[in-house]
Amino acid sequence: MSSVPLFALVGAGLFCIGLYALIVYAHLLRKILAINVMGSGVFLVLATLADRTVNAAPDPVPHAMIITGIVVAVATTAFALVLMLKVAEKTGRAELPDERTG
Amino acid sequence: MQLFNLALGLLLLMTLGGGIWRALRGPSAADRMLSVQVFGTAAVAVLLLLAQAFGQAALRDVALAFALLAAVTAVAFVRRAWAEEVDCDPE
Amino acid sequence: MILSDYVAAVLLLVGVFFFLAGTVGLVRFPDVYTRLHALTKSDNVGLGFVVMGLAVEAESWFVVGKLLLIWMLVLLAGASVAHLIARGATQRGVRMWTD
Amino acid sequence: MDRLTLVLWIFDSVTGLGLLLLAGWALASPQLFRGIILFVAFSLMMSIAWVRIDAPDVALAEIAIGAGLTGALLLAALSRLGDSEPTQESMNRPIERSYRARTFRSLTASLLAAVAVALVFLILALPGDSEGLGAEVAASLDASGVSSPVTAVLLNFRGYDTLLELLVLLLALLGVWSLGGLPAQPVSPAVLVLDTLARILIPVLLLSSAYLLWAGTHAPGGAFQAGAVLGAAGVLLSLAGWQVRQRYTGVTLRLLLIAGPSLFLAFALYTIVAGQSLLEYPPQRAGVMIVLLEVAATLSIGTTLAALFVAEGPRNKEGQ
Repeated sequence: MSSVPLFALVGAGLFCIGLYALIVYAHLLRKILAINVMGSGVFLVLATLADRTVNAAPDPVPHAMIITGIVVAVATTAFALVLMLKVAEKTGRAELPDERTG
Repeated sequence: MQLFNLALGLLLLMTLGGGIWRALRGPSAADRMLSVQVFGTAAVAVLLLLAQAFGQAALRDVALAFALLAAVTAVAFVRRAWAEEVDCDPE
Repeated sequence: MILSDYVAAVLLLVGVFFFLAGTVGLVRFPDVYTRLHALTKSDNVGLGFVVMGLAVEAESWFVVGKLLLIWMLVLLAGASVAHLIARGATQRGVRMWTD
Repeated sequence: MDRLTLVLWIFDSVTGLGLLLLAGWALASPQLFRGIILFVAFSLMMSIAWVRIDAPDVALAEIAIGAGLTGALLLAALSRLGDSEPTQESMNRPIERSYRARTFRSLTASLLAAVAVALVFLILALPGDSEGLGAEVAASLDASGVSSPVTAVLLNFRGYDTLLELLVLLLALLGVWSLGGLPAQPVSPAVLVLDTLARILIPVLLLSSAYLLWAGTHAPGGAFQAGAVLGAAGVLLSLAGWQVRQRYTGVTLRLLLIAGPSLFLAFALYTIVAGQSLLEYPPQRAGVMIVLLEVAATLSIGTTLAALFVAEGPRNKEGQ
């Protein structure tokens, strides 16, 4: 009932935006946000694939896997944030050391 | 009636744009928090309209969760964010 | 269309009008306090009208109850959060618009 | 019907475009606070997209976890970062303008544009319809003990996924604790309005959590959504400045944390000993077992998420 390919394309776009930000920005909080955006993109593609079924009801297995994925994402985000705070505490900056200077 | 509900939902989706514009523009932290307020009301209305249009009762539960969690997020903004942002930064 | 359809349509339209008015206020008003005032009040009223419009056409009393519960929650949370934001802004020295 | 399709198409396009713009703005925002606000708006928009892709279960999980808890976690981290960060400057360091940095950025951008184009072609090349596993799930739904297909997949057909997921959550918390946790945040002065709001909202959150747990057996909802709402209640308590009594943060806390995973492991052992394959419940008892598992999992998920938000190390008897 929905524009299925549209959201899959949005998902691909989100994945690439997130990956770009993950590579380009130095601040760790931004990197954590970027990973979350990438994850959302992957989930969108997965969910639209679940909606290709011939009969009306969407495939429940990818939906269950996405819910699992969302919970794992929040767990890793929480852990990554604590790691970031520890890095900031040790070095005074919430960034990974620059390879050219450090 | 279905078409009417969906068209109204689309209009409300556009009002979310106003909230996002305010979040982008600021200028103060308080202004940016208003966008969460907009989502907490307008998106709830969108979900309720969709629930009616498609006859999906489950979307009302989604709207209920939305209302509750938007409130918790807004409280988190007020209580945790204010140490951070410099208010009144010039436009 | 039967009578209840017309009643529901009018209520929904009024609700959406309040939402649009709130958004205009959010975008156009000069400082955070006036924006807060425009947004919170008219959006909560708007949601109230939308809920009433949907309740007219609801299939059971259980649904009506759930719709009202959602509206009550949004009212409660909206009012409290608006107070907290305004209070925080005052304490942080966001000045009011005077002209 | 035709006009209906058009309105839906516009609705979806606006949502999709909004998602892309919000993600871009959130990540490129010069101030981190603005970035987090936009990210929360992005997550809330995602839940509208989930509703449109026929995934109300995922929409519930996204709202409770993606928007609510992740947003609160990010904000708490940002406010803690404020203390250790010497100046605003280093956080909002302007992007380097050197020739080398610019070349690097444009190379990355063009490479990722190529990846995006390739992904788009792959997605469009997929067959428009597929059998999926929906039919098989529907065929064995009677034997699963619940009538909601997503819950059946999560707790019965792919129960091992859920077991491992509970362990991942627990491991994340153990990771935080073994890093020594974080210093407690200064308690802001109590605000009467917030206190009242918490007193009203927390019972409603608990009730909604129980409702979602109950609904999960036949409709969208279930242990994860219920657990996340429970966790949100804990987050709200902590934000309102309430503290858990010392005597509950010892054994009681640990028992709550491991209730879900250990019951799961016990059932896994039981099914193996009873001569079936891992987590293959006997059909006549599957319903009861799933409800027990869901209750335990909800408690554990909620407690773990709230503990991850508070993120202080565990306190021992000595009050350390």
